[in-house]
Amino acid sequence: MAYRVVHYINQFFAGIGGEDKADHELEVREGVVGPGLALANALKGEAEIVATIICGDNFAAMHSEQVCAAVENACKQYQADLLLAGPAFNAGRYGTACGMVSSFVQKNVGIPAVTAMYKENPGVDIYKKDLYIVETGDSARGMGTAVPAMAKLALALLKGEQPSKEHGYIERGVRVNTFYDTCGAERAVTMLLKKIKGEPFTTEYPMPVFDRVEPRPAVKDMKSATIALVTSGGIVPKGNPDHIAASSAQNYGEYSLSGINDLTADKHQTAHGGYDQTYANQDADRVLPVDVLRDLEKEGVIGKLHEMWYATVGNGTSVANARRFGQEIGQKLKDAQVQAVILTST
Amino acid sequence: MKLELHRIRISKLEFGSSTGVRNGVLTVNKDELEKFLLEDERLAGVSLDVAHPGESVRILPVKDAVEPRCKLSEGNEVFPGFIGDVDPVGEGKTLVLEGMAVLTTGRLVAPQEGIVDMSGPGAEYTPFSQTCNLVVVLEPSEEVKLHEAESVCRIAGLKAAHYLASRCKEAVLSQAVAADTVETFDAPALTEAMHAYPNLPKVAYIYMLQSQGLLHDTYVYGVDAKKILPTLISPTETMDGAIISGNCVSACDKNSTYVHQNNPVIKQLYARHGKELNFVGVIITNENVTLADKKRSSSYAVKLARMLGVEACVISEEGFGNPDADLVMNCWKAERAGIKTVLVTDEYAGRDGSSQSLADSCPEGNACVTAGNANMMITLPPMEKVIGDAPKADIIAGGFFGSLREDGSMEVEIQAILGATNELGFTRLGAYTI
Amino acid sequence: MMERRTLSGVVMRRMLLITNNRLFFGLCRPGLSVVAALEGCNDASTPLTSLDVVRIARDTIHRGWVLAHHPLYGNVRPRLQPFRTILLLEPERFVDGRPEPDLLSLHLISEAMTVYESERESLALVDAVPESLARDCAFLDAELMKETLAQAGVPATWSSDRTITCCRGQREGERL
Amino acid sequence: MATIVPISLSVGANRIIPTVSIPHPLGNPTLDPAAEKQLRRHLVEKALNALQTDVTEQTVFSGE
Repeated sequence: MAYRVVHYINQFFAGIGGEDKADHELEVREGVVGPGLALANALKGEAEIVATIICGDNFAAMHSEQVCAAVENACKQYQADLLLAGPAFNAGRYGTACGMVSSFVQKNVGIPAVTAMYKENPGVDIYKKDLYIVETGDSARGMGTAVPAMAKLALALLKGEQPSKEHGYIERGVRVNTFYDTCGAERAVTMLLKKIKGEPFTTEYPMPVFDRVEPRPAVKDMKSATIALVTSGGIVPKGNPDHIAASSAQNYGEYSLSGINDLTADKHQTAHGGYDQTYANQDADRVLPVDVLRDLEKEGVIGKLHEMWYATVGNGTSVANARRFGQEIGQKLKDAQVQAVILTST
Repeated sequence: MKLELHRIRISKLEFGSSTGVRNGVLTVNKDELEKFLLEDERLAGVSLDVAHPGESVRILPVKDAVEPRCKLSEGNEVFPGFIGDVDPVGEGKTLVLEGMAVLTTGRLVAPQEGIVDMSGPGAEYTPFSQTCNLVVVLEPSEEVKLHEAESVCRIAGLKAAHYLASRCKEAVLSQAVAADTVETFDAPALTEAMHAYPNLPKVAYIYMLQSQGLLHDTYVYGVDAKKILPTLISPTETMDGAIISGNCVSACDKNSTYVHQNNPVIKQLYARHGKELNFVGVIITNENVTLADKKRSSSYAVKLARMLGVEACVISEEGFGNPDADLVMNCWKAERAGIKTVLVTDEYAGRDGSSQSLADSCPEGNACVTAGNANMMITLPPMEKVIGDAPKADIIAGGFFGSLREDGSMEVEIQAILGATNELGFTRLGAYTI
Repeated sequence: MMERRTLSGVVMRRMLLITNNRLFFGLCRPGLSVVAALEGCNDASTPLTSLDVVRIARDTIHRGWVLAHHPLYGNVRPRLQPFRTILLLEPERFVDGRPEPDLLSLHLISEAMTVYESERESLALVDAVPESLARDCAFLDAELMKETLAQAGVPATWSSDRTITCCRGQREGERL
Repeated sequence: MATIVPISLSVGANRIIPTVSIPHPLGNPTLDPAAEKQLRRHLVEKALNALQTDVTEQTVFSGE
């Protein structure tokens, strides 16, 4: 008897509309809708999509409890054995919604869930620890590869198999125990012999390693250069609008400096959990030197202080996240023709 | 130094009128052994029990596991400094009752841990579900303080193990009973060892011993390891009980005396000795709490490795947190001295497996074997029989140990199971990233 | 390690014992300040958590104080050991008048914070621990600090039973 | 700009300016505001100077 699957998609993939319909209220329809058809075919009759949940991305973001509860009820009502969500490609809110409902259902309904999105979708870092996310291209052009991969992974989970790298999911960074063929001592001596002979070996626990980058040439004309401020010291507007975590940060913030000549206790604070916050909260210039750079800008020593500053919290941040933040921020500064960056850290 | 291990395979334990072995069955005179142990008046009570693989039995909290051994040849006895005098061991002939262990249990300190399940899912995670176990339940007398209570229980385990082996000694010497296997281990003088196998890489083993304090100690020839400077020890000395455990925390990654007697790294290095490598020595070092001791011991141990002129080392750890710093120091100091290393450790990656596994790291630590995530949860079904001191309700209730379900089953981290993530690589458990 | 060489000769290096273990609250030695990690400062005050003790030590290390021992002594299990005690030594290295943080202390205390923060929700709390467990944990915590205190010239005068006998006296607790 | 230079070196930074202290890298609360801002300016100027200096390897700009 075929497994029963419920599929979650947003307003766009349900053909209701684009951004204009992002407030579309959650509805449940029998059978397949949109990409559900291709997914159903890819499941080759071993599983069938019994219902499709359609929800606008804004509606999902604004009413998360209600949406999760509705998805939970739909899964129970249709006795779902698994939830499929997406694929969301590089659509940020859609990816986050897919991750939200998938991890909620796994925890509260106790059935597996599979979603799929581009590796830089914000939903990845939030939910990759909880569930399997198939890696897709950054646009719907990748549907042809995403659908069969989702189906294959879904069937593996339904059959209780342990997914492997071939299923193409994004590494979750979760350590799982297993019984190897040989005891740890034997594996150690074997690894040592390979290391001695210079043969390749795979460590069982990778320790963080930092790569090196080529130094950039000196700034020739500082008087007309645009300088940007970036910090891992956690300086953010009061209230930490982007909820950057005090440790193991999963995101960074981008904030405007227009009209700001000095950081003040009433408007700026630190979100960093790794040091005594008293002094940075009194005067955030002690971590992000906005006041001095504004003076230098007025005196013509530098061309311009870039109007945006970027901040994250460097406290137990994973190397992978830190590298991704750096690449994204670097690209944005390059696009904004910034010549040089002052990086401050605590 | 040459040592022969004469192993008698034990497949069953029975209580009987006299202690001895015949056809793989060890009979034990219960009264005689209980009386012998009670000679130490610091013990108020001793009771013995047996448990065999596959039975519905749980033993808890296990303090130590010891393999019964005694010398067949002249010279000092096994467990120097406790049973034997303090002269060197590791030579001649030693009798081993293989396939069995003495497990000591009894409540010393509130945190109850050290589970051995003889069947069910828990059995997979402890080597002692595969041995016939003589369980010695110890009850220190009331007025004995914790320090003395710990040493009384430790010594009782060694006494019981030595008693069992020595009761079989006559039969073996008179050839009434033949050893099932005899294995010879050679540990030549350094001058000879250095020239043997010139084309094979010279390898040493840096053997870290837990040494943080009460209930976290290890003894070498009776000396508390926190008081030693790193030193050389012959692998054959470890087979005669030169290193014994006084460590009860954590059950999963402490080295019981049994594991010190049967060190898997030494076993592997011997197995490839003369074929793929030249195993030239064992360096023991400690894991003290003060930073000055950590710096001193790690530098001293690496200096000994350099004096031996080895090309590579296996480094094994015992414990988590504090010892991670020693492991990392030993690693990067050896690598920077040009000595290649492989680290053997375990992980505390949280119940969801997504926390940082080690409390320290260094880029030089690029070759690591781990014995798995100790925080992994497991459900242990109720057992028909519990030997030892079942955990108190309030301890269980506080979730400090695990959570007890109405049907009597227990949900615990494998951290509470004896030897589950042993950092000498004794078992096949490991971990990988999904 | 304990004496600081100055022009005028050897000076006992000031020490700070940060702890939420009541067994230490009465300990007093010249040059040793005991920082009782308590919420409020009367007898009804509740001990702070082990995470708080590590955090106070971290902020103090940022100001140049040096760890005498590894903060994760005792095969740490935040879920099972509610008590934490950290001994710090007066700053030793100064750069134009300001104490320079000690690199090893900085590294170890930030690793310790990572371990404690990863178990933030399941910390054993001093007052929530059953009496039998609390008594043994407090005693073990003190035992495991014995070696460090001895090397720091603070012989711990507690007998091997479960209480610490120490001299009553004004506690030079430095309120942090 | 960071207080703990060895950490900046280990993560691969190429131009490094040592700063005051972890909780207040570009300040010193014990100084009066004007003096503190002067200290901050001095450090930022060192950073601008480093940006205008060609380097071929990881370099710590610690001179006065």
